[in-house]
Amino acid sequence: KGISDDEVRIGYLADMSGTYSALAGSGGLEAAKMAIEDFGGKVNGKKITIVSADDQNKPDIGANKVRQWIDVDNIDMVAGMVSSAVTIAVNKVVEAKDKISIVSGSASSAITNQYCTANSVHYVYDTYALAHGTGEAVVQEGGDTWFFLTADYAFGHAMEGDVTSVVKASGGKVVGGVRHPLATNDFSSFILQAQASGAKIVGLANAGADTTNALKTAKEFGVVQAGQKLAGLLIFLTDVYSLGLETTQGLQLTTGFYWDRTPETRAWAERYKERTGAMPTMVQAGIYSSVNHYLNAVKAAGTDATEAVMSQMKKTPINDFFATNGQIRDDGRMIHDMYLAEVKKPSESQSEWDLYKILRTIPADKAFRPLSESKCKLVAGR
Amino acid sequence: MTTQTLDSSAMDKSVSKNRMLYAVLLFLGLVAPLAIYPVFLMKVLCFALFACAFNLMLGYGGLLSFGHAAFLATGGYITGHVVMQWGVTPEIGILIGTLCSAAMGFVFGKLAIRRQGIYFAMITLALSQLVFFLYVQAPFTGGENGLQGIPRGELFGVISLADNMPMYYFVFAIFVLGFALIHRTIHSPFGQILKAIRENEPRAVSLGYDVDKYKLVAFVISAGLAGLAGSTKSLVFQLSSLTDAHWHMSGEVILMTLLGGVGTIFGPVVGAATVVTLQNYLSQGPLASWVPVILGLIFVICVLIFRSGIVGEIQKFAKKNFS
Amino acid sequence: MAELLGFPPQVLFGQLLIGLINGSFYALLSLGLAIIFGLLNIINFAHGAQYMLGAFVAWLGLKFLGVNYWVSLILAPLVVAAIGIALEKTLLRRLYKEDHLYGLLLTFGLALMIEGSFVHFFGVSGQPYSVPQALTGGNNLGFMFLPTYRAWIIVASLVICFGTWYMIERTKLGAYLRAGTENPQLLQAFGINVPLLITLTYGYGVALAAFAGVLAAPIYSVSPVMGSNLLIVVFAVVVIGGMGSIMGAIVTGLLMGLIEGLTKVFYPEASTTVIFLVMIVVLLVRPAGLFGKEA
Amino acid sequence: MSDNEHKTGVEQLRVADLHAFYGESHILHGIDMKVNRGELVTLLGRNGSGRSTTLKSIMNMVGKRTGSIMINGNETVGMPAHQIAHLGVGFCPEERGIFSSLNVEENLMLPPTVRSGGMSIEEIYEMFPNLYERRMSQGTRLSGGEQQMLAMARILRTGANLLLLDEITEGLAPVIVQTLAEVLTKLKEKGLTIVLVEQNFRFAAPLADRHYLMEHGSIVEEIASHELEDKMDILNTYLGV
Amino acid sequence: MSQDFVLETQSLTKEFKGFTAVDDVNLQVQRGHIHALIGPNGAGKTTCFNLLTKFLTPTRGTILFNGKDITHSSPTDIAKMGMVRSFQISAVFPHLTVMDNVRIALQRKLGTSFHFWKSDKSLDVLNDRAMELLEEVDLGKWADTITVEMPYGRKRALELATTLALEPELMLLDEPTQGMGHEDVERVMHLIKKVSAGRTILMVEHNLHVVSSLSDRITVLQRGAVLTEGPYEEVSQNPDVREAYMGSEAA
Ligand SMILES: Nc1ncnc2c1ncn2[C@@H]1O[C@H](COP(=O)(O)OP(=O)(O)OP(=O)(O)O)[C@@H](O)[C@H]1O
Ligand SMILES: Nc1ncnc2c1ncn2[C@@H]1O[C@H](COP(=O)(O)OP(=O)(O)OP(=O)(O)O)[C@@H](O)[C@H]1O
Ligand SMILES: [Mg+2]
Ligand SMILES: [Mg+2]
Repeated sequence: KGISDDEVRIGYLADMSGTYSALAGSGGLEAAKMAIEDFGGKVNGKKITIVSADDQNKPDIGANKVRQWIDVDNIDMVAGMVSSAVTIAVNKVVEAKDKISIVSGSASSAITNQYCTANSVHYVYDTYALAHGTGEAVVQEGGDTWFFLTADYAFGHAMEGDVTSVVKASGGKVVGGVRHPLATNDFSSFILQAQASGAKIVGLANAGADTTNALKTAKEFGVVQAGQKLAGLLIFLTDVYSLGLETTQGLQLTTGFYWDRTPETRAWAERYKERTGAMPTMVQAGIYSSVNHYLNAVKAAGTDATEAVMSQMKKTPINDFFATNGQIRDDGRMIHDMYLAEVKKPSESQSEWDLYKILRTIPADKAFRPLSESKCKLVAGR
Repeated sequence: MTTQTLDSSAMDKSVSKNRMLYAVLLFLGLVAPLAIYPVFLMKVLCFALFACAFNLMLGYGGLLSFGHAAFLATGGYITGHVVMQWGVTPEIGILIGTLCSAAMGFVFGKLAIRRQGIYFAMITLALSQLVFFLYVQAPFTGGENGLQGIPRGELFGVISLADNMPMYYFVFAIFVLGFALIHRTIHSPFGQILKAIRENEPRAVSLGYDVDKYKLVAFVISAGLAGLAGSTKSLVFQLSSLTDAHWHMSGEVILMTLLGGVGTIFGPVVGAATVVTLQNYLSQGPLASWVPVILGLIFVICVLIFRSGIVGEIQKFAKKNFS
Repeated sequence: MAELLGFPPQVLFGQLLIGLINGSFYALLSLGLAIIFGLLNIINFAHGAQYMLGAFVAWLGLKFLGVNYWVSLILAPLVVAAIGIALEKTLLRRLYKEDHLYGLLLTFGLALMIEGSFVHFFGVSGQPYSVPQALTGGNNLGFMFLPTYRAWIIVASLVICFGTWYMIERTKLGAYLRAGTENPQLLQAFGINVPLLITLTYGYGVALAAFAGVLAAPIYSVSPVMGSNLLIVVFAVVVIGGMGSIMGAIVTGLLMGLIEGLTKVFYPEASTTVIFLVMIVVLLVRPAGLFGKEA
Repeated sequence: MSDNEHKTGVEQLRVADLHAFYGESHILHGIDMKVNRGELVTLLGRNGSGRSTTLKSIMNMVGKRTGSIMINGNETVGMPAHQIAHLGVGFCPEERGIFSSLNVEENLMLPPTVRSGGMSIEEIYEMFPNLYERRMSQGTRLSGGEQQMLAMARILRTGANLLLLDEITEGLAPVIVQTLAEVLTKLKEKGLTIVLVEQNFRFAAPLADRHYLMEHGSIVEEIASHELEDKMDILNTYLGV
Repeated sequence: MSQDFVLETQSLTKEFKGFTAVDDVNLQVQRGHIHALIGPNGAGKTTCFNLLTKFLTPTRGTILFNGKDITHSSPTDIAKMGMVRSFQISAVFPHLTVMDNVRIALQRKLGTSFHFWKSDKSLDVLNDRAMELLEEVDLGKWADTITVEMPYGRKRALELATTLALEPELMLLDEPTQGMGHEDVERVMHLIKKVSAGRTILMVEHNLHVVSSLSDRITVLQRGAVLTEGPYEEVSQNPDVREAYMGSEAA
């Protein structure tokens, strides 16, 4: 028992330079470091260290890195993780080596569903939550026929699937869709197909640069003028910031965190902005919160042994600027309140980062897939 | 006559010298995992085999294939698939993967060998890109996700490879076999004709050799061995992904071969070890995001001033100074 | 007519038109490759990187110096050509006597370096570049909405392509180029400054790539990797066309764009691979390519 | 340098201590020769004795060269290759160098005019009717002999007054060889200076004013035309005529 | 009757875009002869050669080798049947030794050329035969030389030895003395004479000296068609030939 080799070692894995680098990337690393500093740099008198690596959104690079971290560098916990494909691969390694991973960046709800492991926590959000937040809101406003532009890998598929069931459940219809490779730069022919489909809503089951490119092309081809609406299913603060309010105004989106929601969020976000020059995305905020929660668990359990820490994390509720009464379920899903937000009009925005207004709160128990529907091997049959 | 006897005894000497060298290397290979992280060593071996296979084409066939990634990936995916879905033992999985790569090599070869030089390079590149896109979409590859959690399984159904040590010796054995096959091919009647074709193709035709067939056989051997490397690699890392199929991988194997020394038997091994070590080392440090730039720079330097590669330069140096 | 071959005409024509736009890029890039290959006997693997540089010069110019699109359209190709010329004079030049494959490998290395450093500084996610004011908006063609800017791309690249063709096939300068392609040493012995000719040709080919890059900037976001994947497709186009003729490069480029567009209508899954499939068929039927001279 | 009587005494080409290299290999070992305006001089020698290399060195088409080459009073050793032609030099290479991507007429028109007074295209077609007949076909589609004619013809157009001709009778039918002999005689009458590399001694002998005999990259003998009879045995040992 | 002819063409024709380079040529090469093909420039000699060796496809007509129709066979097959071409530019494997050059040619008959799993020591059985061939063309003492290092004339000799290794029935020589000095011409003539024993040779040649002293029979082409045919004495007296080809030189 106790702290293995007298150090708590955290590995931060994320896309540091690619399509998804803005939403976690170096900002996420900074957030993790903030958490460690705020914790005092030590837990139970033992040093906390952090190393980081760029997975380039490639499962093999991520998994190999983590394998080496665990085999050679004795890493105890892996944080960050963006691309769902990388996450699933890494979680396999983490499970086989019996260490811990806390996923903040990935979206696929499959991570705690068919791919769930006892060694992983999915912390911030997932496609189920996004689908139920944004999808439901859009259908309720009359957007009952959908066409999907889907990123062709784990995340896109999960997103499309989750939204499809929401749309169908609310009486809508999916009339078609196309799957595009990750990091596509020419969306014109896809947009053309979306236009030809006659659907009321063009759902963007993609993220990062793919979403921004699709939005741009849609604008060029006059999709909105022609009477169709776009639904960005996974949009981060940084996307809105870089596209500008002109292009994005009125978009509805679901988020797990917005900096300008409460005094606590504002206080933390300002500190973060001072260090990085930008306001945090929900992922970056979640990374801080998750690292903090992990360190608390290590401290309470008095060891960094996997099983003890996992059970400590699961039995302690999370209460910080990020989540109120957050709770890690047996399948690894951390459930907390989510928020439906709308992008402000340029005229409504007061300052550079004043981008969203929160429409409503989606309570934790509604936001995430109930265990009763889960295919996770850890909870099935319950 | 005297000159001839002299010659042959000199040859015997160099052969026995070579024997010594091989024995030493074999020994080093056997003890290496005691000192170095075995997964890293296995990676080096896989890439070394890959580069040797590639070198058979470029160094001995005079054909620059810019599509060898396709074979590496095919071996990996097929092995991963059959091991996971059919539950076969690792050696059978590797065999099937290798054969599939060789078959793909046959198809590539049939198409590309009709053109020479730069065209050959471009056609193989384009074909491998086609394969890349097929693998992006094909259901059995898992697309962008790749195949994850491939079990290493039990060798012949008895020896578990889950631990790194037994896996290492398995990989080492495969490497030695592959390397021996390449060595033999180069020094075989077939290798002689290959050399002749590289020297003067029209003349070989006029002597009645069907050069396309020879090139094709060489290409199939090369593709098969590249597949063998990929198959083995997928078991080592328990994963196969699109990275292996991407054309950057084809470029990397060229770099390894060029850096080590094109047309030398050990060049590709040295080149692969250097590149893999470099990547591993750099990806930890502050230069991580400069890795592609550094690889590019090495490329440029090799092409401009270092064309015979590390081993080639050493051989030149040795020739100059010791003979 | 409500349907055409079982598809609504707007889909068919729309995709064809989009195909033509992509084809314009293929044509510009394969033309540049063909010209460079002609005289230097080098497959310029850095072509994709130079295309990207064109776009980046435009973007950087706008961001830091306030240089507008129209100026960039002229300036960026010049700047990139100047970089290209420097590379030719310092590096490529040393390889003319070696196997042509070394040229391919050198430019491959250069491409890695250029792209790698841009990734380091700018990341792979794209930078936005807006459509110039004069070319915003679009026309409803009835079967589709055609953004003005995309129409401009077609016009601009056709003009450049055919202008280049005329220059090479119909003028004395072109005769020098073709002669230099075959036997530079002899051409020089006839009194023509071949090293200069080579340098300028490389510069021109590179400028074509950069020009395409500037054209692309407003519609595809400006990203360090925008050229590398495109380049492989262009290679396939080049194999299909055969390296023999300038016209071949242009026509094949446009044709492949259209074929790709059609595929998106009939069997979208194959749209990324169709050009490679065409390449295979062409190789089987005419190994020298559609316009290539018989070997 | 032997002091032979030269035609006009105006020096057109003077080569002094010329060394030439292809990469590592040293091919020419100190060539000295001098050609006066209006003279026709041949370079004779075995295969590989360095005759073509001498012509190529004058055109700066070898790897490296040292020594001195004066053309019309200009030192050209430091000159880039493309400037040499403009001193009025025309070169017809051994391998003909017809451009296949140009048609016959484009081939003919390719070399830039370097002096006034070249032949007009009509005159050329008159001299080589074969070329006129096939003027629109691709250069290398011509037969071997036709290509040889084209290679010769195109430098006549440029107005060069110093012609370096390498094995121009190679592969030509005997009738054409006779025509060429007539052409060379005419050019000589017009005052052009010609350096001729030939295997065909029977072709060269009656045309030449002087002969240089080469062996292993050096000039071993200089023979004026009137001395030929006397020195036949020397020629025999070197050439096996 | 046709068995007397090793090679026969019937109405062989080659057209290039409206231009007839070879026009209805009926050529018969008798076994054991040295047969020369001459004619003015552009007469179609090289084209004819290219047709025979399948570097070009005939527009019309048939080619018979030993009475067998080979009009549609591949160059490799033709070589295997025993009809071998020598190249105008010297065709050797430059970076192999002289001995290896010949061994490559001999190796084919061994039938192990695809055996990539065998050691190359298995080829040593060919050494004696290779040496024999080299001696035949006076290259015995050059056997271990790297081929590039040999003088031009020797390379031609080596090429001949390599060709002989295939034991060809019919050898096609394209201007075998082009670009050679007198000494080498004599040497090559001598060699051709020597190796012609027991085989048939068809050659294109401009050097009348060579043609007159070697050939048993001559075919003169003009403008793609056969002008006349016969032994040298006969052909050289033909006024048409003198006008179109030899000029006043033939004596
Ligand atoms: N490009 C080259 N690289 C290396 N060596 C060369 C090259 N060209 C010629 N040589 C060598 O230079 C020497 C002289 O060659 P050159 O062509 O000048 O001879 P030549 O007298 O013209 O004979 P030929 O009758 O063959 O034309 C020869 O030994 C030849 O092998
Ligand atoms: N590929 C081709 N396309 C068009 N015309 C051709 C082609 N090849 C040859 N010719 C023409 O056919 C004619 C015969 O050419 P060929 O090369 O057979 O002549 P040749 O008898 O060998 O002459 P030489 O003695 O000059 O080499 C020439 O007029 C030539 O221009
Ligand atoms: Mg010569
Ligand atoms: Mg000919």
